[in-house]
Parts: sequence; structure tokens; C-alpha cells
Amino acid sequence: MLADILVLLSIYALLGAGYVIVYRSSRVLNFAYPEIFMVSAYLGFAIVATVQIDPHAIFPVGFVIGVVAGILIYLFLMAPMAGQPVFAAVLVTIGLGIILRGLVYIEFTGQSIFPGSELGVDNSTVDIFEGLSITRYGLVMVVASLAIIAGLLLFFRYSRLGMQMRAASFDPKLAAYRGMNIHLLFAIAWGMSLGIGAFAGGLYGMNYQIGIAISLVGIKALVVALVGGMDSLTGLVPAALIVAAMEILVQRFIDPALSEVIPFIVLVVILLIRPWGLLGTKEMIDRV
Amino acid sequence: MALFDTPYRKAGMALLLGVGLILPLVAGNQLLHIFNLTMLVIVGALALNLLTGFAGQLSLGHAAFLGVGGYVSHFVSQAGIPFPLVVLAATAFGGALGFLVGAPALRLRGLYIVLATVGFHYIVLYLIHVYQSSGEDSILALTGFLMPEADLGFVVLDSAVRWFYFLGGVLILTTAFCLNLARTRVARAWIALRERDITAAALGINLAVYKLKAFVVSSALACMAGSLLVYYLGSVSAEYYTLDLAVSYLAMVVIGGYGSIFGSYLGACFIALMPFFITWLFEFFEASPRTQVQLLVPSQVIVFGLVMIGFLIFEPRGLIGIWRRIRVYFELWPLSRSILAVRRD
Amino acid sequence: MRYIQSFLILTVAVFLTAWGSDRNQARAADQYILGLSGVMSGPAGSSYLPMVEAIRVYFEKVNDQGGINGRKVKLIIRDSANDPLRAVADLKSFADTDGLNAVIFPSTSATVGAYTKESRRISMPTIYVNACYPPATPPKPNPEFFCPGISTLVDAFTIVDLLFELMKGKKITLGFVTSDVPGARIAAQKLMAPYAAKKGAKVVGVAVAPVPMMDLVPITRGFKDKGVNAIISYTYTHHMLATAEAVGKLNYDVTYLMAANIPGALTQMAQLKNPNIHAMDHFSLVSEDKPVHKDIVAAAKKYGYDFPVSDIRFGWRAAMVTEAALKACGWPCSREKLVGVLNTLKVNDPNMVDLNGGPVTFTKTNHTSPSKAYRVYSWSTAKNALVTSVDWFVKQEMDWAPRKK
Amino acid sequence: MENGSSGSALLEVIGLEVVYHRAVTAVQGVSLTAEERSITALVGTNGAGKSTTLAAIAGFMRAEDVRITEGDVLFDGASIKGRRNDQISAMGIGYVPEREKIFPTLSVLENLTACRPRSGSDRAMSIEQVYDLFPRLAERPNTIAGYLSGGERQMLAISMALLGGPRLLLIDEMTLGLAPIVVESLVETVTRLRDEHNVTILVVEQNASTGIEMADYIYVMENGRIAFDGPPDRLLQHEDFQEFYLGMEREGGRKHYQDVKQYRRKRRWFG
Repeated sequence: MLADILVLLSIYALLGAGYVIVYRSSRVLNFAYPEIFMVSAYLGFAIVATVQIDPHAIFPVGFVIGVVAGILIYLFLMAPMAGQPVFAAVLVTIGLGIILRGLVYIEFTGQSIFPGSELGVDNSTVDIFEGLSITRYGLVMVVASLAIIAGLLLFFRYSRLGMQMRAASFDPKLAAYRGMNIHLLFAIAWGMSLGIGAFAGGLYGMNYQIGIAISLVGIKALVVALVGGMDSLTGLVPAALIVAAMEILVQRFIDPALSEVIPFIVLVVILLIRPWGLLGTKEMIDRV
Repeated sequence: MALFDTPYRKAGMALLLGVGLILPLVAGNQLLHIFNLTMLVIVGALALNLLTGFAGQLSLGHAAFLGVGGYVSHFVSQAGIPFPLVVLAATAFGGALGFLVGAPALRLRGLYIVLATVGFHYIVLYLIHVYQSSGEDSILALTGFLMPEADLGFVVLDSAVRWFYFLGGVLILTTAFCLNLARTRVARAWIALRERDITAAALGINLAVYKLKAFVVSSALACMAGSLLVYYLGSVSAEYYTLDLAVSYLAMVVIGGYGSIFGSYLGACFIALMPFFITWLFEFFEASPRTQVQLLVPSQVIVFGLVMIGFLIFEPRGLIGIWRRIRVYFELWPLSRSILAVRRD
Repeated sequence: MRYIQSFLILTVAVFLTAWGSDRNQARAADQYILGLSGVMSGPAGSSYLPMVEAIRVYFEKVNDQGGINGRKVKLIIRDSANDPLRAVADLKSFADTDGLNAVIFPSTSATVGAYTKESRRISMPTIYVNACYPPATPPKPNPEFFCPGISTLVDAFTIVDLLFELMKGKKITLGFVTSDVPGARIAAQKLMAPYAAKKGAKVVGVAVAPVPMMDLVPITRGFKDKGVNAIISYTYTHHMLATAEAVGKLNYDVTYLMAANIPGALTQMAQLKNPNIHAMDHFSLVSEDKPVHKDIVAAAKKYGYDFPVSDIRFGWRAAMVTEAALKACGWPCSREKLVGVLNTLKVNDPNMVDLNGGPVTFTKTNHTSPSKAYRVYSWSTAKNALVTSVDWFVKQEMDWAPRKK
Repeated sequence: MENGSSGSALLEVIGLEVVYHRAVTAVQGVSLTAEERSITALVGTNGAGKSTTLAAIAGFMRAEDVRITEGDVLFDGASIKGRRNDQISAMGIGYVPEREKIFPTLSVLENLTACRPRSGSDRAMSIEQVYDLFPRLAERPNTIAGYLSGGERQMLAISMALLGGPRLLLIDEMTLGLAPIVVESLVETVTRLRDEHNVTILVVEQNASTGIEMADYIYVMENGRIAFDGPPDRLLQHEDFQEFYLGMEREGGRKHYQDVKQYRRKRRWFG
């Protein structure tokens, strides 16, 4: 059971990071992220299935597609929304999510696919120690998400580009005066976020199954991002732990049907007590 | 009645009522159903327009309110209470629920309210599922609960024609209510709240009270719409109330045009009729059954998304913005060069 | 001036759109016309789209082979997207189409209530393509509503019987996996569990998975820790398949029995190659190469059926029944005449018996088949193919007298 | 509007007109030049269009609803009108805005690192050089910029601009709200910048006397137009400038406020 929590925690943390990067850079909650997560699972699988390359290529391929898609989405959809009120931009992301779901219907007619068995990939469980038996892709998921989150923390804290992105997110006008090409910075942010989403999509698909409904995992990850504080990467891991642990425990001991609602109950409770989340900066709220 | 002050408006309104009266006699079965369906959807859109259009509180909880309206109506109607009272009970319950949801939401602003409403949506959905499968006679509820006939005492609403007149009446009442509401101080406070809530607070508008009023009125109307919908359908089942339903209502308000009553009309008709229009388009071009099956479904979804984004980027004022521009063009016809400031209706 | 003009133009616009979609019905006099309103989009779409495609492929085959009674069959396809309002709209537009003989309705339980309320009023003959909801469930069995299968609740009891067949003699500690959808949840909690307990199984519990839950490993692991040696799942496709995956992943020695009548189950069993996984099915396997199976495989290839071939059978049976009814009804075939024909219809040609394991007739009271033959398929590692572990197990339809409240 | 001192003009603004929201004209027919290695001051009351002129030179954001409708801005002879802000900044124009001038959520060192240009251009200053210009910053590199005092914020803002090695530094309201000793040290630093690092400076000043003291050339703006300009000594003799900008009494003793009101109507300036 610990393994289930660990894997779920890493998915939520990974996707939460995707939300945080976009929110910190362009002040927009990317409501298309769940669909991007789902589409990249399908896309990665389709590429690997048609091009017959080694199934593990689904991760790098997914990441590259995600980055390119992120940059394009920013330039064509988000940049023109620069002057508009914030939630007009959010509505654009909702519209984008709907289009992505439509595209999946054309190609895959919403069938749920089991890439593990379809591509003949061995995803059996591996026993690390007595209590913990985790599937191979689950293990990859946990390791990858910790690595990516640590990498992001270092990037934003110490690299020059990271600092510029933090600066641009707070005050784009001043950043532009200081010679930072804010469109480039925001495009990179969206690229990174969608790259991570696509990577997580591929991993999730290989570990469980690919289907239209997996986009709900993306919505629950939004809850995790908010609980951790919409603009803090450090708050992600504890928040993901809380939500994942509660969900699995309720699923096991109380009533699985309730487990699906848990993240949203946590969301409403956190919104009431600490809307700025565990580690988010308080005045961020007024900026919204 | 300042609403119909000019002679034109009086004549126009009379003409409209006339069309409304003779239409059901002329129209075919499906046409009437589409009109009824559109009117039901417009009432729902007007409800959301008060909250999102006027008060600027973006909400994805609308489907949940419709669901609550439906299930409360079922629960109350089981006790044999007549149809009009059931709808009133659902509306009152909706208002109370709006208060319950609104009160905590006062602490939040902007995007955080959207998240709170998404949370509210999934919690209500869970409760509805539990309610539907827990009743001791739930064994009979495989296809959802059956609703009794909607009888108004003097007439039973069983045929589409009767429903058409009834819904027409309801729509006119709701529109009148919204139009009058729009001219009161409450709506002006809402608009200030939408435009710049910090300055609104500075101007002495008690944010909390007006935000709460927006939630209460909007959810009361939404539950009424939900209740009417369930009576019209004759059965209520949990699978109908999805987040996509909430998004489509939000799209109606956005595409229609913020804070414009008539904009909600345009948005609601646009979204409600689009699937029928696309189906008709496929049949018009005699698409082979195979392409119909494979392209019909995704095209509806994609067109919906594209239209939503298109309006947001190119015409943020929505259909009403376009409408006003056309109307102003005609009104100033010979002199209508591009006008800097469009007269706000 | 402002409001009223815009109001008028709006009404005209709505009128035109609706009138357009109302007016363009095919006027061809010499064709049978069938309305097909199915759930093709939304989460539920993935289960019903294969049925809609099956019906489409069948009638394209029929038209190529000269149609019925020498007349072509025209299909009007509509997507109700699991929205009762649109299902009723589709029905009404079919009703307005003169010359339309019947409606084939592959749709979810959510839309059946609203649909049958309307179809009773305009007495439109309807062939329901899905597990049949027991006649006692409201709406009462409408005279014009036919379901070529057996009621779902008989399925529920049968799957428990078949499990006892499979595990003859062994002590059964049983767990159920179902979805948080009213139909499936009620069947599991209120019917299957007590029935299994009565038959002597030790029922450990009924796990209700929420619809969007993808990962059934925690629930399956819960059963494994409790020493459950048999699991039954009769619910949403992706939950049944996810449980099968979980059983494989945890390499859990259990007898897992799921229902294969909803698309995707058999294909996944062939991929998993796990002897512990069994599937209850209403139909014979396409790989048995009887004439009806050859027909299916050929048509699927010729008319582009994108789904796994085994998913075609559910829709195929409904189409066969519809064709038989139209053939018996002759020309011209009014809706009342067709309802009469369906009441007394008996489809027992060899193809149907091979596919369905028995003829299709409709009982007077609840318009489902009086009896149904079931099979259980399992994976035999020896033959490296699906094999029949329980052959045609016949179960009688129950008379669902509605319980007085 | 000739400009007395020698040397070619680094910055030339000709007949500038700026319109906000397609309706409000903030600045009209403004022409000014800034000589190489000189300090030019732009003096004027609130709403005279000083900040708008500076912002026009530094470039407007696309999202802001404001446009340069007339005139041109030449930098080193080439027109920079309508260029993107970061391109203008990369060409060597540093702009320190009036209010939001630092990133309050980042630490001082992070603020500086974020503004260091990628390519080590020849003129680019290193952080050490900036520290010696503003020793106070060197003492507290890791404090969050939001907690700095007004003076320290201005120092940080100027040093962030200097990192890019600008040839022209535009500073909006440099001494606004700062204590006199701080103003003293800032003026002294700015003069050092001009002499040692040959940076041309165009500064907007509320306080006319500091402007006079610091600048080689002064422009006085009123209602979006340049009312008068000249080197400091010529301005000092101009009795209207003395009266309304330096507050020196005329022989007739302290003015009654009505007289000031009449001044508005007489508009003697526009000769």
C-alpha cells in the first residue's frame, strides 16, 4: 500500500510542478493541462506503436513533443491574451482542453488502451523490501518525479534563467525594461510545463492504462498544486503526500467511491483556511 | 413600464408574442422540442450570467446546481406535492445552497473561486450518486428515478405544445426579473465588483453582501432551471450532470457576452443548437454513415472548443459585442464609419 | 427598437436552424429507414461506439447483398452524447421523418428513462442494444420497446452461478468489484452478494470504484490480503479490464470472472494470457469460424470496422433481429405493423443460433428473451488460445413482478 | 532648441506626441536632445508628461494601450520608435521606472544576477563594480529586496540598469521621497557615472533645485510641452523659473495664491 501512495504522490507532484511553473510565469491556471496529460499518453503510445521503436522511447519522445507544444500554445494562444483579464486567458485554456479531447476522439475513439500488455512490456512488480512491492514503471515514476522536482528547485533558485523567469512572472514590464525577452521566458516556462506533463502522461499510460478519463488525474494534481501554494515548488511534495495518502487510505479502509472526492474535500478545506496554500506567498493572492 | 417605452418596442413585443403563440401550431414535433430545449437552456444561462456575467465570479459549479435542483425536485415530489410547489421548493433550496456555497467563497477571489466551484461540483456529484443508489427501492432505479407528470392543477403538461407555452411564460418572467434586476443598485454593485473589486470596496460597496447576493440569486435560478429540466425529461439520473455541462454553460455566458441579458440568449441558443446544426450539416452533405460516425462526434467537440477560443481572442465582448456593432451600423447607416466608442446598450 | 428587433431576428435564426434539421429527412419512398441514436461521445461513448459501428457495418453488408425484400436500408445516425435531452430530440426528429420504420437505440441507462417516456407516447418501435434493464424497472415495459437479450439482473445471478460452475467443489471466499454507477452498484450490492452468500460463498465485500478511477491495484491488493480466492466484476469496461490488469500485475492466484459482453474484454484476455482470468459471454467466439463468424470477419474488413472484431457481436445480434423483423414485416411496413411482427418474432436461423447460442424471441410481458445461453471463456496456456471452460449454460428469464411499496 | 555644449547628440527626440487609450494626448510636440557624457534634467510639475516622455524613449509594452502617434526618437542617429523594450535595452538604454523598479520577491543578489546580460559586452559592468558604486548594497546581498529602504531600492534599481552597460541611463523621479543625505550621495554617484564611466544620463526631477545643481542642461515641461530649456545658469536668471520652480520671493514679498492663479491665465511662457 505504501507503494501505491508513493507512485500516486510522484504523479501528483510531477503534474503539480507543471501547474506551478505556468502559474508562476504567466499567472494563468492551465486548465488544459489534464487534457494535455491525457493526449500525450495517447500520442506517445501511438508513436511508439507505429514507429515500432523500443517502448521506453515513449518518455523522451513525449517530453520533446510536450516542449514544442508548450511553446506553440504560448505563442499562438496565450501571447494574444496579454492585455485581457486573467480569467479570459483561463477560459482559453479550458477551450483548448476541449479541442484536445475532440482530437483524441478522431484518432482513438476514446478506447482505453493497455500499453503495458499491448506492446508486450514487462511491468511486473519488483519487491524492494518486505513491505514495498512496486511495479517497474512505478519505480521509474517515483525516481523521475523526485529528480525533476529537485532539478526545478535548483533551476529556479540558482540559475540565471530561473531568476529571470521568477522576475518576469512578478513584473513583466520591469523585466522587459531590464532587457529580458519576456515572451521567450514565458514560452520556455510553458514548454517546460507541458514537457513534464507529456513525460508524466507517457509514464502513467505505461503503468496503468490510457483512456479519456485519466484527465481527472490532472484535475486532482491541480488540487495538489493549490494545496502546496500555487507559486511554490517546495510546497508540492508535502501537499502531494497529504492528498495521495488520504486518497489511498480512504480507498483501502473506508469506501473507494469516497476516495475520488477526497482531493476536492481537501481543496475546499484548504481554500477556506489557507487559500495561499502551505508555502505559497500570501500576497500572491491579491495579485490574482 | 420603462422597459417598453418607445412605440417600436411595444409593436415589436406584440409581434413577438404573436409569433410565440402561433408557432407551436405550425411547428413539427422535433422543432418544438428544440425550442423547449433552447428555452430551458436559456433560463440556465441567465442564472449563470448573473453570477459570472454581472458579478464576475467565474463558476464551474453550475452543473452541480442543476443536479441539486433535479434531485431535490424528485425528493420533494415523492411526497405528492404538486408541481409548482416542487419547483418553488427547489428554487428556495437552491438559494439556501447558494448562501452556503457563497459564504465561504467570500474569502476567495478570482481563480480561487473557480477551483472552489470545481470542488463543490465533485462533492455534489458524489452525494447524488450515493442518493440515487441508496434508496431501498433503488433496485427499481437502474435507469434513474421517474418524475411524476408536471400538472399545474388546471392543465397537465404532457404535450410539447403545452410545455412550449409554459416554458415561454417562465422564460419571459425570468427575463423580466433579470432585466429589472439589471437596472437596480444591486446589479451596478455587481458590475463594479466585476470590473475592479478593490476599487469597488474602496467606493464603499460592501463586497461580501453583494457577492453573496450574486451566489444566492444565481443558484436559486439554476435550481429552478434544473427542476424544470427534470420535469420536462420525466426522469433524473446522475450521469447527466458532468463538468462538461458546467463548461458549456460557462461558454454560453462568455460567448454571449459578459453581463448582457440578451447576450446570454445568443450564447445559449448558439451552444444549444450547435450539435443539431452540425448533425444537419452532415446530413445535408449526405455524408456516408461511416464518416458520420467517425467525424460527427469529434467535430462537435472541436468546433465547440474552437468557437470558445475564437471569441475569447478576437471578440472578447462576445456575440453581444458583434450584435451591437451590427445594430449601431444599421442605426447610423449612411454615416456609419468605424466608430471609436460603441454606444453601450 | 433595440431589444425587439434583435429578439425577432434571433427567433427567426432559431426557427431556421431547427426547421432545417427537421425538413431534410430523406424523402426516398422505396427504402426502409432506420433511426440510430447512440451514445458516441463522452466517457460512456467508448462502450457504445463499437455497437453503433457494428450496426452500420451490418446494414452496409445487407445493402450490398440487395437489401431487405429487394429494398435498400437507409441509416440516420445521431449522437446523443449521453444527454437525455438530445436522445429525446433524436427520437422526435425520427418520429417526424415519414417512412421511418424503427429506431435502434444503443444507449446508456441515463437516457432510457427519458427516451421510453417519449417513445411510448408516439409508439415508435425500438430495438434496445445494451444489457436489458429488467422489465420491472420503471419505465414499465413499453409495448413498443424490445431488448434482444435477457435482463441484466439475470446476468448478475448467472455470473455467480457460472463462478460456482468454474470452482466446483472448492470453498469460495468471494470479493466483488463494481463501479459507482447506480445500475452496477445496485446489482453487486443488493443482488449478487446476497445471492452468492445464499449459495454458500463467503462474501468478503463489494468494492465500489468511482468511474474515473483508473488504478484498481489497491482494491485488488486489499482482496489479496484478505485471502479472497474468487473475484466477480460485472460493470464498466475499464474497471473490469483494470482489475484483470491488477490481477496480472500482482500475480495473484485467484479465479477472476468478468463479463465480456461489453467491448474490449476478450481482446485484453488474449493479451494478458493469464489462466486465472475468465469471462462470461453471451456469444460464441469469432474464432470458431462458423458461417456467421466468417460473415462477421469479412464484413469487418470490407466496411472498415476499427474496433477489435469480437466487439462487433453485440451490435451484430441487434442488427440481425432488426433485419429479420423488417423481412417479416414486408413492404410497406408501418410502425404498428412492425410492433406486431416484433411481438411474435422468432429468429432461429442457424446464424443466430451459432452466434447467440439460441434463438431470439420476445416474451409478452417484458419483451426480453425467455431464456439465454451463456458461455465462460478462459485462457489455456496449453493451446495458447481462448477456450470454452463452461459451454452453453442456459438460464431462464425471471418474472420481475414489481414489488409493492 | 539648440543645445549649447559640444559633442554629437546621443539621444534626439523630435516632435514627440504620445496618446493613451486612443483618446488622451499626454505629450505633444516635445523635442529634446541629450549630449554624450552629460546629465540632462527634465523638470516639471505633476502630470506635465515627464514620465511619459521617458517611457516613450524606453519603449511601450504592446499590452499597454498607449502609442507614439507623432515624432521620432533617435538613439545614436538610428530611430528606436516602436521597438520592443528588451531590444531597446539591449541597444544600451537603461531605464529606471518611477514606482515598480525592483523585483521585491527576489534577494538583492538575485535581482542583480537576473539583470546581468548574457553576452559579456565590453561596457557591461560586473557586480563588483556596482558594489563599489553603491557600498550599501554590498553589505546585504541576501536580503529580500522587498525589505530595502527607499534609498537602497533606488540604488539597487540603478545598479540593475548599469549591469547592462548602458550608454544612456534614463532615471524617473530619482530623488522622490528620499532623505537629503541620500539624495546627496545619489547625485554624487550619478556625477561619478558621467565622469568615470562616461554614461549619458537623462533624469526626471520633481525637485527643480536638485535638477539645477546636478544637470548640465535642463528642460522644463508643462502640460505635455517643453516650456523652456537651457543650461543651469541661464535658467537661474529667468525670474519666472525662480518664482515658480525655486520659490524665491520677488521684491513684492510673498505672493498671494490668487496671483499664482492669474499666472496660469497669463501664460507668459508661450512667447
